[in-house]
Amino acid sequence: MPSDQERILARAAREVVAGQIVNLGIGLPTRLFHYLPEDMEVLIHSENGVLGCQPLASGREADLEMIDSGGAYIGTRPGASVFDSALSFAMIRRSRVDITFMGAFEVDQAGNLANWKIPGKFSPGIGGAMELAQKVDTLVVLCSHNDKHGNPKILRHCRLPLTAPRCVSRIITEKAVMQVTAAGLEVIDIAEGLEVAALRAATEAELIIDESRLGRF
Amino acid sequence: MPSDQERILARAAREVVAGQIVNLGIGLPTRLFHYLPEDMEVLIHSENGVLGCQPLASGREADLEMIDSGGAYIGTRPGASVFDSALSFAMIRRSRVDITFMGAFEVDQAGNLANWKIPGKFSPGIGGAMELAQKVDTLVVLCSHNDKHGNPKILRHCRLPLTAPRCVSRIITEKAVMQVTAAGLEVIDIAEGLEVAALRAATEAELIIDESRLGRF
Amino acid sequence: MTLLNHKHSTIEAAIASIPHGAVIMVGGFGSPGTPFALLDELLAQGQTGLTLIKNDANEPDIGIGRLIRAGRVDRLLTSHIGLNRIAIEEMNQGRLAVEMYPQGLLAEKIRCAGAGHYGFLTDIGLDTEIAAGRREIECDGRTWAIEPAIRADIALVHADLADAYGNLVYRGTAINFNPLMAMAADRTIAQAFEIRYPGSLIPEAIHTPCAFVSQVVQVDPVTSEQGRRAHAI
Amino acid sequence: MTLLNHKHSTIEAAIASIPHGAVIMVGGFGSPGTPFALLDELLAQGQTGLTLIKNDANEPDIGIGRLIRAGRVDRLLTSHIGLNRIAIEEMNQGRLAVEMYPQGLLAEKIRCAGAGHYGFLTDIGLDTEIAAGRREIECDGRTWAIEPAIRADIALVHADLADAYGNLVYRGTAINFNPLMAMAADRTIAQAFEIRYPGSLIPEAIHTPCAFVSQVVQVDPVTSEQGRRAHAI
Repeated sequence: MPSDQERILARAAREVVAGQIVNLGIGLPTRLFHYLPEDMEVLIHSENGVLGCQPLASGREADLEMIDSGGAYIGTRPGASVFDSALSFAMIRRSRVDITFMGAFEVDQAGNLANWKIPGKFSPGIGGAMELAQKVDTLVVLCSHNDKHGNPKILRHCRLPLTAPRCVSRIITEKAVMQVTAAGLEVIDIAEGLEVAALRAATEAELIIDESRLGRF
Repeated sequence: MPSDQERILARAAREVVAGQIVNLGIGLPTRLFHYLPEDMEVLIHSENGVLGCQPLASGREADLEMIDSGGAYIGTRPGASVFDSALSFAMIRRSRVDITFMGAFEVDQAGNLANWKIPGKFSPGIGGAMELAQKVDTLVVLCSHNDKHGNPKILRHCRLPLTAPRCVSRIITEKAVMQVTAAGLEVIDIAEGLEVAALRAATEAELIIDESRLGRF
Repeated sequence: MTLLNHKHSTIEAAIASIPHGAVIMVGGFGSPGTPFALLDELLAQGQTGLTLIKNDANEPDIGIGRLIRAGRVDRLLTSHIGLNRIAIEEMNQGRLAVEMYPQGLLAEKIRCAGAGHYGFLTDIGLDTEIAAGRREIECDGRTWAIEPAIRADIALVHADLADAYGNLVYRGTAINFNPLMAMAADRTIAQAFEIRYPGSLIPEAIHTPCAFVSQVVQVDPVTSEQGRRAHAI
Repeated sequence: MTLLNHKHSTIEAAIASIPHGAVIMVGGFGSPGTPFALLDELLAQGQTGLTLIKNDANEPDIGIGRLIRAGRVDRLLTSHIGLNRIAIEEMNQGRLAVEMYPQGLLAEKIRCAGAGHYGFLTDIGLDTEIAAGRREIECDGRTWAIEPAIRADIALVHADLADAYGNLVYRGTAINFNPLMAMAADRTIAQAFEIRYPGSLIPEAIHTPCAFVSQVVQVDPVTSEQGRRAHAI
């Protein structure tokens, strides 16, 4: 039985198409690159200035000048390039990154995302999240369905300061895969063994569910 | 007996200090680098993207991808770098080029310069001249004292569209070396054998001349 | 999105994707960095009504000079066309609309599009003729001109080396506008003297990361314009 | 003007030129590219009342973390300080004024100063909290925020290689803000693991041309912070 995080990451890996340029946010998303097939031709972008990250081979000595945006030592694959921070964000603002995966404190049914600040509690700075959220065509949120107190994170309307409005394409939690559509939040896949009623109960957002088309993961 | 141009270039070479970054405008100024001591530690900037030009050694095959802004094939000296056009002009706008030499159609006693356009006759575009004129601390004009019809080029007020206002530090012609000062155009050096009266007659601008301090060249 | 493994292209296919009336950036300062082979193919294919953005107009018989001479170019955004008497003549006759920019501003306007911004605020040219027609704004007690970014549908660039993913390395003064334009167009077609396997280029030495390149075309130095000129010297 | 042949400096002399109250850019994203040796010398010399501009606050016991901890820093312009609990504490206690910028805007504001412009116009963050306090302007029917450039008195940067003229080559993800900052400060002091003779670096591979570098200081990889950490792994 996979853990919740493993379930999220395994499902998220299926969002990546060979040939894409992929950005992985700090935290859970960074671990996604261990879930992609080793021979898959994708280039992982890290906003600190590298295109073509790969996990550091085990037993290999770390190159101290090669880290990802989360601070982990990384390797690079053939075809990698390194560059300055202005060029790195030009790549983001010009939408040359095809897909980005990010964590969330809150996400809502309109695709609004809040993942950088909890006023009075947590405000370390937004880092690169705002430009990624605003400019990358496909933003996939990877997060737990509820916070550690059991409160829903998938909301009708975000309450925290936004990272960017209407930026989320898809949300993957341990309970469901949800697509942001013009009509609202449509459930694509539901976790193995989970009832639709239980999913609705754990969610504040209105969910559009067509049980005849629902996948399992 | 040197030609007028040789006289201008030989005198101009004395303006360059070892250790400087020097830009040479299209035309007469480009030839200045043949007049600098070979072992002089200066870096010639050319705005098409090179710092550290030197004349192509005679008999040496030209590298087709190494030209200066005038289109001549060049070599580079140890310590040279090449870069894109945005960086090249950043260097100019940040005043990292210490001195630039330019031609002129007209220059006036306030240091205004016109060297890019003769309305109705000549308007090929300003190229890199405007930013060089506006941002390089020391701009030395190298030009003939009069045009081919004998009309003065050193004026009270420029009549042609300006390259930049109040940008010229010094003017070197075959007849004189003139410094732009708050008080006006001060003659530093006068050509060998030329009378002060003859210089004044060939010049429209008011000239400040202290004969006791006048150099010859 | 252009998939990594679909970038290596024939020159015919790469240029065939350019429609009539396209807005095209062309790398190069004089000859170095000018994508001569791509331009000759564009001439051969016959696209017309083009807007070109290039530092200069080349000379009449090479590069964009040929396209201008053949009447394919309606509009040229440039910095200096002094080496092309035909382009000056076409401009003076009103057959070629020419917009002139100071060279550094042209570079920066292109760079600004490549960085994904609307424009920038500068003091260049404030008290000169080029100030006419520019919008100005007061900030911190001083006047600044607004310079909007310049983008394009297509960029045609010349690199020395590429890899199959489209990473590019330029050489000498052939760098010039190429890396700026590669970032500022919706699609970038690069010609290179050599296309290597991914992993053959030093990551730190790559001037244009492959994310900005749509297609790469190998051109032969000997049959290219540069090559012909090399043999003529 | 800094003469070409007077750039090689001792670390003591280079840092002694920094006055109290200086506005200092510091390269680095996390540890890579952070000029640890220069920062440790700054700590040792005791300059105070500093304004620092750096992507992050390092960790509490290294780099600018040490300067913050020692109370030398009045103000920090940054993008993210999540790895430095002391910096967050100092900020929350009101002892350290912190201005936070989205990372790409911080990079671009620094780059804009390095390019010699006043600022740029962007759509980043228009509908978010960071829009508060920014001046906005309408251009071509849309709203844009004015982002003024950020400059500094001094930039402290870390390079892998330098030459005696001050040309710099960076390595890996240690590039980050370094080349941008080297252009945006009035004076730039670079540390490098190796300083070579002019002519030893490939002209196309130089990231920061020497025109932007005032002083170069050789640091020993083994005794530098990076080196110490390398041995600890």
